[in-house]
Amino acid sequence: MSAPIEVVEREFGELALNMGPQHPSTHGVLRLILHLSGETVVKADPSIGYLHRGVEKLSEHLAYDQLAPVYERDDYLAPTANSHAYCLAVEALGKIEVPPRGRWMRAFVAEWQRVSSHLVWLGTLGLDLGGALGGGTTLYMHCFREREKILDLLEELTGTRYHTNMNMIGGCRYDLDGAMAAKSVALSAEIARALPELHALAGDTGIFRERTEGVGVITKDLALSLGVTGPTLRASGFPTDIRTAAPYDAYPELRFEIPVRQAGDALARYQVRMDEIAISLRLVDAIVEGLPPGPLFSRKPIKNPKATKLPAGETYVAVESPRGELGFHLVSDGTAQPLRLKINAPSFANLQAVPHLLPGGLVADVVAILGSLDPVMGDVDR
Amino acid sequence: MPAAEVVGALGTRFSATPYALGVELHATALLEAARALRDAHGYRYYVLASAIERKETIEVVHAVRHPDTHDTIFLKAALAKDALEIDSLAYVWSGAEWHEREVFDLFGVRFRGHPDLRRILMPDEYEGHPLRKDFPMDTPWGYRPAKTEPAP
Amino acid sequence: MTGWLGALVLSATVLLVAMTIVAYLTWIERKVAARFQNRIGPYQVGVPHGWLQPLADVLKLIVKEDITPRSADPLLFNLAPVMVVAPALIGFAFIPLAPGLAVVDHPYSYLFFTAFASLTLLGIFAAGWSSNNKYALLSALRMVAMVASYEIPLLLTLLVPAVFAGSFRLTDVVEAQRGLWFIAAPVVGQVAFLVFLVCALAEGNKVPLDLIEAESELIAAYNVEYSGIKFALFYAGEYAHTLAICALAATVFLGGYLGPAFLPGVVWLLLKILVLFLGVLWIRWSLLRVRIDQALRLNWMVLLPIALVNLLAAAWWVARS
Amino acid sequence: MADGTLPVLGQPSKPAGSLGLEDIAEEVVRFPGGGLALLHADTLFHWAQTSSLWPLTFGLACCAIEMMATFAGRYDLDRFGMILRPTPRQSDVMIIAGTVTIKMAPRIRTLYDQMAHPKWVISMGSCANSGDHYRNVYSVVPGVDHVIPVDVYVAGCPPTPEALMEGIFALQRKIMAGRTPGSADAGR
Repeated sequence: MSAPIEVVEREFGELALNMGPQHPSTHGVLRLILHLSGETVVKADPSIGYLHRGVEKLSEHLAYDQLAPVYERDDYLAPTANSHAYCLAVEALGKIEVPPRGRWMRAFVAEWQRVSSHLVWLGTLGLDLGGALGGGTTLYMHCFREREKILDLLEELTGTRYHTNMNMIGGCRYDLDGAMAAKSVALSAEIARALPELHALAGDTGIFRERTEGVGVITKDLALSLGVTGPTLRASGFPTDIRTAAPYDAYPELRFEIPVRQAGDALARYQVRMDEIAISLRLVDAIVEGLPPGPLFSRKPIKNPKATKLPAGETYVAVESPRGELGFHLVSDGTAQPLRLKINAPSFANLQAVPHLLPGGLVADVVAILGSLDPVMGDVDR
Repeated sequence: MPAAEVVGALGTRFSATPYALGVELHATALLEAARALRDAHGYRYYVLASAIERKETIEVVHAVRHPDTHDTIFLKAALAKDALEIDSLAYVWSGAEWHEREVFDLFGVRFRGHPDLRRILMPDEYEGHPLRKDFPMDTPWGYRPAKTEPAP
Repeated sequence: MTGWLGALVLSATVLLVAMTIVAYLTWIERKVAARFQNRIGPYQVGVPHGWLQPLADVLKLIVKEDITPRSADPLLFNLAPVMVVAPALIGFAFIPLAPGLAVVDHPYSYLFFTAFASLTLLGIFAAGWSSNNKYALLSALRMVAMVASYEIPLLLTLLVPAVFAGSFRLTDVVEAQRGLWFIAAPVVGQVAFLVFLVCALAEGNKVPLDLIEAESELIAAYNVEYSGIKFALFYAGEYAHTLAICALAATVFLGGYLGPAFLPGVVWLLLKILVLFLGVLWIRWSLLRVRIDQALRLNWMVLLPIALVNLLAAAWWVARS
Repeated sequence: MADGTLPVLGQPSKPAGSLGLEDIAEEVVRFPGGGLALLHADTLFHWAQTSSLWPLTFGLACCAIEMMATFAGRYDLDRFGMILRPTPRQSDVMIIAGTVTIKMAPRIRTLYDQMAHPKWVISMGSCANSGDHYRNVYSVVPGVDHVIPVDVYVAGCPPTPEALMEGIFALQRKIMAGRTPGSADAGR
């Protein structure tokens, strides 16, 4: 709606429709240039970068200890995943040990944020499929009702609602006490009880299945070649999860299953994510139960952050964020600042599938596909 | 993480030198090495493309992965700063398309044979390549005013 | 009070009541939707439960700037809101309020009502076309496809009460329900009502068939370029249209003003309209939207055959008895 | 108004020295309930604008998630008559929720120009206020007030829903006080 719409390609009888950057269902500031023939999409050209904040340049100007909170603003639905991956990268390069309790607490917050992120995804998918003046809003409100409870727990634990600033190099900041652990257990049971209700509003309805079944199919070959990650990859039949493929932190000691679907369509992505919510809730309980005693961190940020130096070298460390593989490619030249830091964003990889998926579908499928891919523009544009 | 035998095979065939994450090879060998990696060794999953600016050179990095064994291998090719052109891998892994556009946008590396080499993150009419070390962080452009306070 | 003066007073009363009801339907809808969504809804504007909210909305929209885009067709653009709201309000003139009492009691009032109810959609098309906006255009094209298909089963089912009553005069249709409301007619009545309800959702632009105003796809659809008072007219027109369709359904299926004598007929009519409106809200705020091809398939493959067979069954039933 | 800004509805104009309507009104207001009868037109319209602030569905970054949370069940801005409108033509207030980049800034300007008067802007969060820690980055506009006039600034990264609601109340006070849209004085 925002940018002037002028191009009409008359010779092909196509209508060039500019969707975004301000559009109710582009999940932020994504812009899609759709070429329509009637209502059928013949070509889709996503235009990104409307939220490019130059984080990679910024990281070359800040010291290592200052950087973790900066990355939390990238993927703003699951902020700790970003700082988690960053801290792991720095710890790998600097050979810094993290005490067991610190590692488990990181996983604790990460799993809660996975649930909260998936709830936002489900709510916005509802808005995409149902519109703001319909059942979609009802689904969205119910999802956010559950999410608020998680945010309350995180606020009690860390002081902020979701930019928790939980992770720091060498451990994490905030500890779980007995009362909060009991709250976490009660909350996971409560949300597990609410899941069937959300499912009844979304995936259980015939209209939802009609809208998503066979829509936006990512074949196995396309999934590999594009490098889509996370639930999107698992919905295409690959049981790939960084938490089991390259386990980090507490995950080697935790047992959990990886949900996989073979269909690769929007419905499969929905089912994978819904299963993941349930699995994450069980994981949180397992973490609370098995939380080892001991210190939270092995080192504290020092007064002069510029004094922290890493040995020269190069590393790549990834974590499984709610959207998929979130990797940090860190190159150090031995100074107090990174020489180069590349964030491999899962939403960027998943969004690449959009031009391959949209042609042939209707305008209504565009929003269904986008909603099922769950892109976060802060993650795409960095 | 890289599988030793794959690194060895690449090393003998393309005179590549192994390093911590994968292999360093010559820019002219990149495309052939990528094809061999995908077809002969089964590295069909694309991970990322990036670039690292050193003193004299800019190194273009691609990371690919074996979908079953989860081995990740990094392909690194150094380019002189006055000849920033390298073969595109967008037809080997279609995932490379946007990543290479990003490297072009932020570093100015041109990819030969890329299907659609445009800026991706910055506006189309933007001047300069922001992630280069000689590009000041607070460069004014468009609605961004000139610097009024010192950078941190 | 005879002749034109009586008609004037009556129509003015009906118009005022209808407009007030339309304004408060928005408030009812927001409160009901809020209940579905575990929230409170309008609360702070006007002391008990935000009852002044419609007034504030209307006043604000009146003083808001009224934009006509430079590239729009000014005549159609300015005419469209009136084309939406006027036919919907004219429709109320045909609704029987008491035995023998309607603002216009024409022998073909039933046909007139349906004609005017459909005219509203012409205004929507005018708005979508004249805005010179691609989203509005897509919405207008969707509207043509939807209306061209959903009008057919709608009219076919609306013929069922007329066949039962043997008249196109709405007062006759109501009077014919003294013994048995038409919705209670075995099978035929219920099927007709259900088909009518689905078609009315499409005509009245409500989820799951609100493809004309698919907010998550087409932004605000046909009224995307409208601001201020003209948007208020669209807003009012949408609810007036819904109200008119509910009033028609109450009249031809639920016995209109008929009811136990302890309440006046008009109150019964309003109660039935309210119940129907709440039913529509219940559907609207719990379902997701279908796609346009699915909506059209539903119409041509399901609703149209059912409506045809149902009409024949109704005719056969009437001819037999 | 004289400096080329937008006119505000219902500004009373009174010739100097004469007994204007306002003086009579003040007399009447002393009677109990008299104020209601003599409610000024501008007060009425300001009340209407205050009570039905429709924001544009428009989020940029992290703050947009908090904005969505504010519209959701627990905080429920519908209580104050605020419903989201997806098109700028029908919205009264634009909540800039997130970092403004140089690529997005012209679009924000266009959206602002497309809104109908009277229109208001709430700058939500440190990024929109000043650029926050991205202030010196090449692609970030250091504050949305470089692009469009802002009425209310809400601090925080991101502001909690309560902070956003306080910002909205500040805007309501500003509207009730009859301030010009775009003037950055808080309506206290």
